Amino acid sequence: MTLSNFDQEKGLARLHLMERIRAFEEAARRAAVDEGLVLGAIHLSIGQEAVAAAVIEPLRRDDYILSTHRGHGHTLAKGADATAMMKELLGREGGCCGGKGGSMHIADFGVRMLGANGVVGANITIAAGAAHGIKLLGGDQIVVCFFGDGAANRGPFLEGVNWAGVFDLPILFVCEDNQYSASTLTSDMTSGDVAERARALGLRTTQADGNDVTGLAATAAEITARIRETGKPEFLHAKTYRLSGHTYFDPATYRPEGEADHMRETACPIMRLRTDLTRAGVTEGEMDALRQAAAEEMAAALDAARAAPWPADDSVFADVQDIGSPVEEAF
Amino acid sequence: MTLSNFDQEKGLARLHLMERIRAFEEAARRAAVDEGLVLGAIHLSIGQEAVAAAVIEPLRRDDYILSTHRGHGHTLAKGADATAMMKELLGREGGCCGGKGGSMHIADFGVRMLGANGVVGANITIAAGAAHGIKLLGGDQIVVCFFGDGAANRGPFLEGVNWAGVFDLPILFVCEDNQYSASTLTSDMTSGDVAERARALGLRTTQADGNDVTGLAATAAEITARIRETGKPEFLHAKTYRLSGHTYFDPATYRPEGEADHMRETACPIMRLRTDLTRAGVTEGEMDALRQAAAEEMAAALDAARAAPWPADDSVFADVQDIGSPVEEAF
Amino acid sequence: MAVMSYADAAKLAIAEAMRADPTVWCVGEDLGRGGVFKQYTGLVEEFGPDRISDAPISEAAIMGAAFGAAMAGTRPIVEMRFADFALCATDELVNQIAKARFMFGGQSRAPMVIRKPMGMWRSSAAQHSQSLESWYVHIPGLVVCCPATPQDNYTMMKAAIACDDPVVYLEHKDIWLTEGEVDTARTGAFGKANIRREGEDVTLVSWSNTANLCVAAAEALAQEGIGAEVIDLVSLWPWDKAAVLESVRRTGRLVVAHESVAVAGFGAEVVATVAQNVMLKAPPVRLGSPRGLIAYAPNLEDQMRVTAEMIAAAAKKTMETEPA
Amino acid sequence: MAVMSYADAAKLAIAEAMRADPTVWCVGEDLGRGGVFKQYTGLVEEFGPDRISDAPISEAAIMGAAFGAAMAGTRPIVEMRFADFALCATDELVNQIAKARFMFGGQSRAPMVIRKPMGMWRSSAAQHSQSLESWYVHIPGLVVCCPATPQDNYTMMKAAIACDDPVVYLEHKDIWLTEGEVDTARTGAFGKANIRREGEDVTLVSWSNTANLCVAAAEALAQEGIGAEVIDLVSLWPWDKAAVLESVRRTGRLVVAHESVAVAGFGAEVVATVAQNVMLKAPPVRLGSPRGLIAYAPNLEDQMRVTAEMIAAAAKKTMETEPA
Ligand SMILES: Cc1ncc(C[n+]2csc(CCOP(=O)(O)OP(=O)(O)O)c2C)c(N)n1
Ligand SMILES: Cc1ncc(C[n+]2csc(CCOP(=O)(O)OP(=O)(O)O)c2C)c(N)n1
Ligand SMILES: [Mg+2]
Ligand SMILES: [Mg+2]
Repeated sequence: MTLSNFDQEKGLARLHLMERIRAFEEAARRAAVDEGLVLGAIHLSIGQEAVAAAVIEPLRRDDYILSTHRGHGHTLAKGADATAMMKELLGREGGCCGGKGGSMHIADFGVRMLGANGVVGANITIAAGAAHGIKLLGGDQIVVCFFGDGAANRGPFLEGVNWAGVFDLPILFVCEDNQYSASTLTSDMTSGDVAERARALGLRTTQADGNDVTGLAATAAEITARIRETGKPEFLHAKTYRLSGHTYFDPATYRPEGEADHMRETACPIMRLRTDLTRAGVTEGEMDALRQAAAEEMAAALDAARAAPWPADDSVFADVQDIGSPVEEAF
Repeated sequence: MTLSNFDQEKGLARLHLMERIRAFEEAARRAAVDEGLVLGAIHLSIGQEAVAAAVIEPLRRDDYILSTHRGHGHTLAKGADATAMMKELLGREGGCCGGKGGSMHIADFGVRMLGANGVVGANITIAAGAAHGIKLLGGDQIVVCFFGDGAANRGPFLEGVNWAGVFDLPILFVCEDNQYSASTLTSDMTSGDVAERARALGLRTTQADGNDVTGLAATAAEITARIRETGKPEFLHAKTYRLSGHTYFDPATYRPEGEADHMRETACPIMRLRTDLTRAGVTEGEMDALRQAAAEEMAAALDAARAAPWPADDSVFADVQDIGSPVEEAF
Repeated sequence: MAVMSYADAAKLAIAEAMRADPTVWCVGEDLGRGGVFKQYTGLVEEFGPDRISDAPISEAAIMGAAFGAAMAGTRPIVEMRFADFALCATDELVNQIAKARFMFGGQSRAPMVIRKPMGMWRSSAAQHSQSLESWYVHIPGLVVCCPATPQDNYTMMKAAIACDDPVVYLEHKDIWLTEGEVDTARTGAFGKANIRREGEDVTLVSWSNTANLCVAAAEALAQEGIGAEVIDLVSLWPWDKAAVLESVRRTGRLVVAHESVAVAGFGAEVVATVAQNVMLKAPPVRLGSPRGLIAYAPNLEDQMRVTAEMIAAAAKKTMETEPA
Repeated sequence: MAVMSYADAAKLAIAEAMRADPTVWCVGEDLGRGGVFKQYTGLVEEFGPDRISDAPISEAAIMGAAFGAAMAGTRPIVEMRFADFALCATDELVNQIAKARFMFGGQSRAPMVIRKPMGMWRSSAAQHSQSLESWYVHIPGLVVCCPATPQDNYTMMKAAIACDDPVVYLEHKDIWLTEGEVDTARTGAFGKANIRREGEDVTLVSWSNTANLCVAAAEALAQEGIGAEVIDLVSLWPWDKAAVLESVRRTGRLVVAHESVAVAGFGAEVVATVAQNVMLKAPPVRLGSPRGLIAYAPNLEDQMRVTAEMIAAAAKKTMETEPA
C-alpha cells in the first residue's frame, strides 16, 4: 500500500479496532488457558483482524452481517459490546446470548450481527435469505456474509451464491481465506479456485490482500457502495493467515516448520498497519496507547465477565419456542 | 455434422439404439395412458436419446454409469434387458428391481448401471465415490454420471465434482441440459453458466451439441479414452431438449407456444441422424426397418410385462437389511 | 360454509394470510406454475412472482434462505415438494432454524411454515413416500402439525402462518383432492386434538390420513355395537396429551395407529405416555408400518399399509382381553 | 486382556480389520492428523493416506462418495466428526444408503460404518451436542449401534465393519478417554444386550453413556438393598427386546433412561413395547432430556442431563408404588 493518500485518522481507527479484536481474543485465550474460565472451544481470528475491520467499516448499523465459528472479530467490528461478548464466552448472565450460545454462536441482533455459526458454510444460504428479505421488504440495507476457504467446498456455498445471483440480492460474500480448514491445508482438498467458482456462479468477484487493512478497506468501500447502488451480489476473496491454532488449544503442529513465525513477521495486519502509519508520521507512542487502551478495555471486560453470575437455571427453558415450549404443561 | 468420415455401420447401430429407447418409452407411455398399467410417475427422455447413445457407446461393460429420474435411455444404452425394465415399470415379478423401484429407481448392476435416482443431483457424489472405489481397488474402469441442468444448482453438484477433482478420479460428469427443470426454465433459476462451474472446479470441460449423435459419439470416445488414460475427471455439457413433458402426464403448457414443435422439426436426434444417413446413402427402408424392429421388441417387452404376475407379497420383506431385517423375530 | 378440497383449504388460508400481511410469501420449486400438486394454482396471478417465488432445485438454499428472510422480517412459507426432499435441508431445519432463537438467547425468531407433503401416494416408491413426523417431534424448537381434513388444513395453516415458531407442516399427499366442509370462521390451536368421533369403549388415537381411517374403523365398529372414540391429534408437538389421557381413563383401551414406521414412531410416545399415567383394561395396541421399505409395486406397497380393517380388528382385540 | 480407552478400543478394531481386509478404509475430515478426537491417531502412518483419507468439508460428499465406493466393492468407514454435522448428509444416508439395496431389488449392498460421535461434551452448545439415535432406528435399512464401554466399542466396531448393512455407529464424545478391559477374543452381535448388572427388583434399560450412569445408579441402589438389573442395549436396531421382556417379567418394574430428548426418543419405543407385552407392578418411568435445547453455560447444560441420581430415584419410585 502506498501511503500517498493515506488517511491517518482512519488508519488509527482501524488500528484501534484491530487491537481491540486481538486484545479481546488474547484475553479470552488467557481466561481459557490460565483460568479455565472458557469451557467450550473458541476459535481465534488472530492474524485475520484486517478482514473484519476493513470489510465492516463501510457498513451502516442497519446492514446485516453473518459470521462463522471464528466470529469475534466480525462481531466487535459491527459494534457489539465486548463485555457482553466476554460474558457469553464465559457462559454468564448478561452474555449477548444469555450464556446459551458461547463463542460459536455469538450474535448481536442489536447491531444486526445475525450470528456466528457452528456449522461450516451454513450461514451462506441464510445470509442470501437475509438479503432476500431486505429486497422483499424494499429496504436499502446490504448483507455481508463471512466464511472460510474450507466452507467453499460445502454444497451450501453453491446453493447460496447461486440464490443471490438468481434473485439479484444485495449481498457481499467474503471468503476469508486463511489457507487452512482445521488441521488440513485447504488447497489439498480443493479442486480449482474459489474466486473462479464465484465468477462461474455469475458474481462480480474481487481478489484482495486480506492482511492490508488500508487497501482492503478501500476495496470494500467501493464494492459495498456498488452493491447498495445496483442491488447485485458480489464476491470478495481475501487472502489472510491465522496466526494461532484452529482452536485456542490447537498447537497447529501440522503446519510446516517456521511458517507461522514467518507470517507473524511479514503478514500480521496489525504490524503492517503500524509500519504504514509509522511511515505516515504516526508515533509509536500514539499507537502503543491504542494497544494499551484495547488491552485495558478487554481486561475490564474479562473482569466483568468473571464476576458475573451464571444464568438463572430456569432460563434454559426460555426462548425454545412459544407454542409447545418445554415450560408449558404440554411437556 | 459433415458426413465425410461418416461411419455408416455405426450410424445404423446408433439409430437402432435411439429407436429402441424411443420405442421403449412410447410403449411405456401407452401402457400408462391407454391402459393404466404404469402406476408411478415416469419421466421420458424422448428427444434426448442421442446423449445416452453417444456417451455410453465407448464404455466397456464393466464401466459404471449412474443416472437420474430420467434413466430409461441410459439403462438401455448400457445394455440392460428391455423386458426386465418394462416389467419394472409395471411393478411386476421379473422386473430388474423386483418391482420394488419402478422407473425412478431402474438399475441393472449386471451391466454396471448403478441406478436411476429419485433425488435430483444425489447421484453426483455417489458416482464420484464409485470412481473412488475403482481407484482404491486399482481397477481400470471409468464411471459416467448423468444429471440434468437443474441438478447443477444443488449442493451435491459442487461437492461431488470437487471430490472427483481432489482425488483425481476416473469419472465423466455429463450434464444433460434439456433446458427445463420440471416446469421451470432452468436458466431463470441459474446464475452463471454450468460449464463454467465445472471449469472453475478444475475439470477439463467440453461443450457439445447433445442432439447430434455422430459428433457427440466422437467427442465422448475421445473424452472417455483420455479419462481411462489419465485417470482424471472431466465434464461434458451436452445441450439437448426434452420433446415430451416432465412426466408422461405433463402437458408442458409452460413452454412458449410452438417451441416443442419447432424443436421436434429441427432438433430431434433421430430425425437428424436419419437425415445424415440418408445423405450417406442409406435408404429409408433400411432405417424404417430398424424403427419397426425396435417397435416390435418393445411391444413384446410390454406384452411380457403385462402378462407377468405381481411380485410375491412377502418379497417386500427381503433385501431391506441382513441384520435386524423386518423378517426377523426382532421386529 | 363452503365445501372444498384439502389442497384448496390450505390455499385459501395462505391467500387470506397473504392479503392481510404483505410480509407473508411462499417459496419453492415450480410454484409459479401452481406447484407440483397444484396446491398453489392461481396464487402467482394474485400475488406476483416475488411473493409466490420459484426457486432453483436447491432445498438447502430454499430452507436456509427462507430462514434468513424470516430473520430479516418476513414470514416465509417454504414448499419442500415431497417430505423426502426436505432431507436435503436437514441441517438448515434442525441445526439452524430450530435452534437459532435459543442459541442467540432469544434475539431471533423464525416465523416460518415448512410444508412437507408426506405419505404414500400410489407407487411413488421409497424416495417419495416417507412419513417422518416423529423425527420433527423429537427436535426442540419445532412445532409439528399433520392435518387430516380440509377444515383442519385451513384452520391449522392459518395458525401456522400466524405462529412465531417454525412449524413443520406435513400434509398428506393422498388426500389433496378429498373434499369437506370448511368453516373459515373457526380458529385452531396447536395442541388441541380434534375429537372426530366420541365413544366409550375404546380410544383410537391417530393423525394425518390414518385419522381418517380410524373414523372409518369406528364406523364399522359402531355397526358391531362398539363405541370407539377417535382422537385426531392434528398437531404432534404440542400434542393433546390431556385429551388422550382423559379418553383412555374412560375407555380403558387404546389403539394408536399411524402410517409411518411403527418402530420409534410417534405412536410409541403416545403408548408410553399412557402406560406411564393410566392403568388400562387391556394391553395397548400400536399399529404402524413394519420396519421395511415402501415399494413401487402396488401389492408390495400395500404390505406396508395400516388399514381401517386392521384398526377395527385391533380395537376388537382390546375388547376381548379380560381386564387385569 | 488389555486395558485401553474407549477411543483406542475402536481404533484397534479398525486397525485389525484394515490389516485383514485391504478393502476397508476410513474417510473424513482431518483424519490424517488423527481426527478431531484423536480417534485415528497413528493409523495413517500404518495404512497411508489413501486408506486413512482426508476429505474436504463436504459431509454430503463424504457420505455419498463412501456409498458409491461401497457399491464399487470397498468397505468404507465414514467419519462424520460430530453427529450434528451428519445432518448435512441426511439425504445421502436416509434416501440413498438405507434404501438402495431394497429399491434396486437386492442388486446392491452398502457395507459401511458411519461414525457419528454424539452427546453432550462440556459446553459444546446446541449444534455440537445432539443425540439423535432414535431418528436412525426409525429408518428401515439401517443398523444402529451405541456402545458404552471400551469392550463394546471394540467388539461392536468389529461387528459393524464385518456387517454388510450400513451401520450408524454412535460413539459418545464424553467417554473417549474412559478406560476399561478389552478382551479381543470376544465377538459381538447386534441385537444382543450387555447385561451390565443383574438384579431382581427393577430393570434399568439404557444405552450409550447413560448405561454407565445406570450402572452407577444400580451400585447406589444396592447400598440400599435394591437389586437393579442394568440392561445396556448396545444396539438399538436390532434391539434385544427379548432380554428386556424377560427381565421386566421378573422384576415387574422398569426405568428407561437416555441422554437424548425424551419426547419421541427411543425410550418411548422400549416403554411402549413393554406396555404392550407385560403387566408391570408399577408404572414404567422414562427419563430423557426435556424437550429443550442444550446450552453453552454449564449450569444450563446440566438442566438437560439425566443423572445417576435421577435414575436411582426413579427406580425407587417404581419400588414405592403398590402393585396394581
Ligand atoms: C459442516 C461442518 N463440518 C465440519 C465442521 C468442523 N469444523 C469446524 S471449523 C472447521 C474448519 C473450517 O475451515 P474454514 O472454513 O477455512 O474456516 P477457518 O476455520 O479456517 O476459519 C471444521 C472442519 C463443522 N463445524 N461443520
Ligand atoms: C432434491 C430434489 N428436488 C426436487 C425434486 C423434484 N424433481 C424431480 S425431477 C425435477 C427436475 C429436474 O431437472 P433436471 O435436473 O434439469 O432434469 P430433467 O428433469 O430436466 O431431466 C425436479 C425438480 C427431486 N426429485 N429431488
Ligand atoms: Mg480456513
Ligand atoms: Mg433439465
